[in-house]
Amino acid sequence: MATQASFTAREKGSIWRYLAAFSSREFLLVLINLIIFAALAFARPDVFPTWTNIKAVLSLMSYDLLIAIAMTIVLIGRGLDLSVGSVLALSSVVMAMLMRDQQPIVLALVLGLLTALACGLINGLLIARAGILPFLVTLGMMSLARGVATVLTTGQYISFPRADRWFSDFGRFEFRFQYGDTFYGLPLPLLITLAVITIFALLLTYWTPLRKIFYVGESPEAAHLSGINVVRLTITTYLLSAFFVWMAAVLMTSANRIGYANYGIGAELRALAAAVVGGASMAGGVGSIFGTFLGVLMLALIGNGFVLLNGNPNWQQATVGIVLIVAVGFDALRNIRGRR
Amino acid sequence: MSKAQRNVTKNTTVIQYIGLAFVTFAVLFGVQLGFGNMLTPANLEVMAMNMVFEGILALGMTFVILMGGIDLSVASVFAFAEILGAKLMIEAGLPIIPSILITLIACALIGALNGGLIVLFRVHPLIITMGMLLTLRGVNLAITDGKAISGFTESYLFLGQGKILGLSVPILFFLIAALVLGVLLAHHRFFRQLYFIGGGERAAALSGVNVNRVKIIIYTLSATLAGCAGIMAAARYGAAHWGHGNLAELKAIAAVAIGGANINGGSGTIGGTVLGVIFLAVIHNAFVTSAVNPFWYDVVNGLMLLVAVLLSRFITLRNVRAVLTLKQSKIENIEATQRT
Amino acid sequence: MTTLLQIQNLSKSFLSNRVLRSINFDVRKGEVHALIGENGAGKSTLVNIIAGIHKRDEGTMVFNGTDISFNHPLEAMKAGISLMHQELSLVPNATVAENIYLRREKRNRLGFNDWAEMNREAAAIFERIGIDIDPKALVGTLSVGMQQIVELAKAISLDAKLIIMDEPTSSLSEKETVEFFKVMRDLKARGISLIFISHKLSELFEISDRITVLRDGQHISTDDISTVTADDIIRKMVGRHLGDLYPVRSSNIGDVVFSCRGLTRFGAVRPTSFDVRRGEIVGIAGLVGAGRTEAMRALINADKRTSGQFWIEGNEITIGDPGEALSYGIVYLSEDRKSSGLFLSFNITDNVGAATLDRYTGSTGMFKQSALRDKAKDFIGRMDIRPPNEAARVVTLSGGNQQKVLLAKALDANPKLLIVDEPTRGVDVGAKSLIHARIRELAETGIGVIVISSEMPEVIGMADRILVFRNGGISAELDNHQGNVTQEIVMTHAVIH
Amino acid sequence: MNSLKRMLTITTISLVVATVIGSVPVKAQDAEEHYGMVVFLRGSEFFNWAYAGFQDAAKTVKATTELQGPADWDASAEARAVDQLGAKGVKGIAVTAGDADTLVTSIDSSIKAGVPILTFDSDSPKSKRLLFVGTNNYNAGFTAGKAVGEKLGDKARVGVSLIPGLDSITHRLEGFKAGLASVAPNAKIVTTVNDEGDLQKAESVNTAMLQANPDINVIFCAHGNPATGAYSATRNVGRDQGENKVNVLAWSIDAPILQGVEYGDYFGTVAQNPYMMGVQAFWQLWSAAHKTQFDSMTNPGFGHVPAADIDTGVKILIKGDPTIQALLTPPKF
Repeated sequence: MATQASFTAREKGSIWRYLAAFSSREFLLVLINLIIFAALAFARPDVFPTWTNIKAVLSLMSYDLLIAIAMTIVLIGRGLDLSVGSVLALSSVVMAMLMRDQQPIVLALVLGLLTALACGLINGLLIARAGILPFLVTLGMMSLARGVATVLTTGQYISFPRADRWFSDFGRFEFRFQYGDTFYGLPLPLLITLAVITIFALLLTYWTPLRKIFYVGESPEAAHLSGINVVRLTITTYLLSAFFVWMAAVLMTSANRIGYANYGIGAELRALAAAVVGGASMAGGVGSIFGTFLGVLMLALIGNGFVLLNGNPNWQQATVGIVLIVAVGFDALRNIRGRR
Repeated sequence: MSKAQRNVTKNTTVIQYIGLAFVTFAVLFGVQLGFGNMLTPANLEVMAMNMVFEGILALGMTFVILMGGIDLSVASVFAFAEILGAKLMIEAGLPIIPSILITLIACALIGALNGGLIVLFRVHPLIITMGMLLTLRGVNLAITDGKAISGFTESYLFLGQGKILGLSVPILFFLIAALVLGVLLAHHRFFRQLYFIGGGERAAALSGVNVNRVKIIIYTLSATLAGCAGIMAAARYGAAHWGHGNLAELKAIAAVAIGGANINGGSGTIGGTVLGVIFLAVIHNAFVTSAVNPFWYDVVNGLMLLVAVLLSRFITLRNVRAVLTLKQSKIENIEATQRT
Repeated sequence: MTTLLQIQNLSKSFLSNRVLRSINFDVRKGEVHALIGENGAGKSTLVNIIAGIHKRDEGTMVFNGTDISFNHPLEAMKAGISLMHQELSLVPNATVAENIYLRREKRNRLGFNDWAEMNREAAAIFERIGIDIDPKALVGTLSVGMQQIVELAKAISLDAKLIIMDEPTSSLSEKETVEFFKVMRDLKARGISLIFISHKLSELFEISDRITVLRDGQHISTDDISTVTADDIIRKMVGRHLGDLYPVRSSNIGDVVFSCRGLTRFGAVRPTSFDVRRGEIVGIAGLVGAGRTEAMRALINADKRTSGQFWIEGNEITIGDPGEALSYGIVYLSEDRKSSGLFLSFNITDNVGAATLDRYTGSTGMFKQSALRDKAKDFIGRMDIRPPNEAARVVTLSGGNQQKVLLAKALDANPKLLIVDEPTRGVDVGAKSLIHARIRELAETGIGVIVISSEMPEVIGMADRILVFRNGGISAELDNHQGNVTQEIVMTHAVIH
Repeated sequence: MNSLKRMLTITTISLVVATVIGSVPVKAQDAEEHYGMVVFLRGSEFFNWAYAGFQDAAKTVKATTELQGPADWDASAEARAVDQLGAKGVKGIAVTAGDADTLVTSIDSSIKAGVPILTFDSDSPKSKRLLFVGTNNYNAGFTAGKAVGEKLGDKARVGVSLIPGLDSITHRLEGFKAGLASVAPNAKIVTTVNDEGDLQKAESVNTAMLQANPDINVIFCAHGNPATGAYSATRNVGRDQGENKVNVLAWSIDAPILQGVEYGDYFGTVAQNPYMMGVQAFWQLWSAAHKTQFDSMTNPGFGHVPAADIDTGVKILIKGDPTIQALLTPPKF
């Protein structure tokens, strides 16, 4: 499990530390991303490397990134959360409806968060307490949350024209600055996403309570005997997942200025593909935020490449499936080699 | 173990079926009383046609789940069969029989590929079949460029719209397939092994069951059945479209779970799945007949899945309790006989 | 009485340790041949070789007059040798007849299974052995006793000439055992030979014709049952050379550091009470299934216990879960290192810190990586764990090194009571004595130690006091300060009479 | 004993489920005059307007209505909904064909069964439906092309955001080309991109399009979904204001688009009239369902309906048009 080895191997002053880092999955993903980036820059030098295109790719992938991080946390704890897409829609619908009725924005955001956390808690309790397979519980929740969202809105777009402007602008706000003769805009949501994720990545590595999730995922029985509260931590992973799903819901609702019951359709499949490509595995105990970021970036670059090279966009949907199978195959062969 | 106790565990599955049948009839008659025109022959026919293709997928899914696996790719194999059949017959002008054969062989190969990857990579079947689902959906979209293909010959349309002995062809196929597969599962040597594999792969391997070979064959069977459903669906609608069968895999899994099969494998019957399919058909039709806000369908679907899963969990916990009581009595009476 | 199976100087070793050393063993036609020996004496390996699960290294095996060498259990079955595993390999959701005829179904013309025929045959077998079982019933609905008989019927249906039974009566009630013996006698009468492995001496004397004792992988004796007494058997079973030197016993035993009263767990542990003194090693002996591990897991509430009161250093404490036990300094190292002891794909540092993560956490909750790393380095030196490299994953370490990592993890939690379950299982001889020395050192520092072991010499060699477990509870408490407890005494209390 | 308990738990759970379905507030259903409308992408605002029209028209004659159909693109689910409504014995069905060919069989069997059925908004020309009520896509495209031509004249360089392969959209594009050429002969359509009907996708593909073709000065959205994405694309490339602003001609009347027109983000939107489609659809069904002295010549056995399709026309809404405020409050039903 290279990621785990590499990050704890970063002790000072020993040669094999570099070897461990080089063989790690993250390095491989950085390499692949660079190759794709170079290929696209070479193919469309006029368009691809421009800041506007890069900014568009990054800010557009922030939703998928937040959901992929949510999936990664649950995967590290040897779980699975197929309900991320539907809970995103439910949370966005709740917030939009409250804002439409002129409730204070903060109250709407808090209730949106509570809705997501409630779904996460139900998932966590049924999985950790009742011991039901995560795949089944979250599959049921996926259908349930989507159904409630559509019942609440009868499927309509929920716009909030009379809500305070700051919320519907914040999703599109950019720090404009000039460098040389060209304008550069740094979208606020992108900064927020990157900031929150970096903080969380540090916490996951250096904050003890979160660090224990690795132990629960690696071997629940050994963790139980080492005094780690496996049930509480498993529930926490589903609550954390709900938190990141809520964040994606806030950004999406603000950027599009509408809450919609069909947000996030298929998001869980993309998130799982990105997380697995990024090194997480359903066997638990392994996975890294940086790895998942690289996975999401790779899928986003491939998507952007399709558009720029006027490739038949229909094939782009196929690539996500192919990338997932290749990543899993690569992972399996590496484990088989490692284990023998 | 007392006689009563013996009957109970034996009949748990039977009780589950009676409960399910009871609910189905309760809904059927409830809606008939409330809104009328539910039990008309035309409505029954339409109700059946509404779930027949998901039902055929559920038959294949039963074998896969029994074995402790899962097959998400059936929905896009279903659409792929529609499209390949249409392309061969309409664009390539092949006669009906060869194009159907080629399509079924192609589907079988996809199933074999699924099984092969699962066995080779030793990875959770959910990931492999999800990858196949995404890849194939992209391929379906790409090779038809999003457009439907139509213009089937009259005789081919009979496969979907024609009636034999008063029953439309797909329903007849579903009933015959359910009967044949039910008998095979109950009596044929090869299929009885599924219970052993579902019960415990290692123990099965020890007593001479070739687990890998069985897995590949079962995934091939599941994909071939999806192919048959696809061929008949193209005839039924007179058009092949990449969008057909969307989310059919989730309905098939729900039917198998509600039919009482244990999602971890080891228990479940074709009869149970048929009851699950009928139940979902009745519930869906009840929504239309009672003109209840159709959005409630997803909510009920999700709820039913969670209820079915909690039920099977409740049964397993009850059995564990029974074993403990047995052991306790053994300890006590051995202690009574010891002299030192 | 003609000989059915003749084995001459058969040997077998796994990796570096020799499990069977030139065994001679024979079974006559229509004979019940008992096989007995301590845990780890080589009984299971011998029968696994006979049943074709393992292959032998050297030695000859002649069965029914022909030389045999199987490389799959199926071949042994075809030759007429059936092995009844200790845990049954039946499928609860399949019918009795199906379980019997798995992979050998009788077919009618159409290739479908001919159930009527199979049910008839199964019913005939049950009738012949005088037991009423409905072939169409689901196996899951039968009692454990009935399931044993179905396993037997499966062997009979294979028209087996030799049936090997590994602890068949361990989970049978008194009444069921009587019925089981009736069936065995009937088989014997029809010329089928039975190898019967059991620790219940009373049963052996009741049913077997000859009895072979194995010890330390060597064949000690084969006698007619009428010519030996229970004490002879026990004496032959034990007396294993004490072999490796055990560290000298403790001189300064302090006062009671931990005591437990009325510990029970429904279905697994009888009311159990004991004390552990500072600096003392309490050895827990007992045969497989005597409930030793279950008792300890109930103590730290890893498995929910039914009742129990505990005191640490004199004041009463409540133990809600393993975490709470750790907070009071009660550390349990599990029996199965691989699944519930170590985090296999983590490296040594992370394994050592697993139970004490909170101690390496700063006030703000930030994890002090370097502190843990230094501690791990210090342990690697002290316990001389030799990893290929510092970032090596624990799965790549040898059994001995893995056990040292576990001990380091326990030490890091500075325990008041250390419970070590099977400290040297799967550890090569060299590392064994080092681990024993570490455990004794730990005790010397003034903590209480409980050592659970299935190897009699290890318990007697290490322990200052020995609790013998039988049938889910303590059957005897032996003082071993002078190391004068003999293996015979322990075995007498361990065996169910 | 506990088998009894088992039975009880199962029956209680099932009764709860049955009551949930039964008790949900259900509109009283007058058996004779009940009409059904079937849509795809159920819940999108456009189809909610259509159903509102359909229902309001029905209320005037005390008829009841019902909305069915899938929440996604699966046209086969629409076909099944049509069959179920037919079997249920509704007096008339209005359906918008997500995919023209998939609906043919169900529409024809509905006509054969004597249930009046017509298509609205998206037609299924090969089927035997009574008639098509909706925007004539070619005319709508023509009106839009003419509007762009009038605003930018010959220097118009157009980028089109659409979903390939949908008949209705292809006809709109042809109409647009003709309309543009009619007023600005050497204006050019530079390229088209596929937004897959998704907001996020629309933003990324339009951003890439604008960068790949800097000469584009107007984006024509050929259907309701991509407008917000197209406008964000113009902001991404910094051409959302100022002199080289890229004009966005949106489609349909979703609330955010109407707001955008008011704020000046979009220079206009092609407003179809879904509400009128619903109203007209109901009346044609009503007339077909209530035969008079003479049967319809073209559809024997049904009441009279016009032979030609009904074109509900389009209007280009630009900033300040009073209908925008009216349309801003979503329909109640």
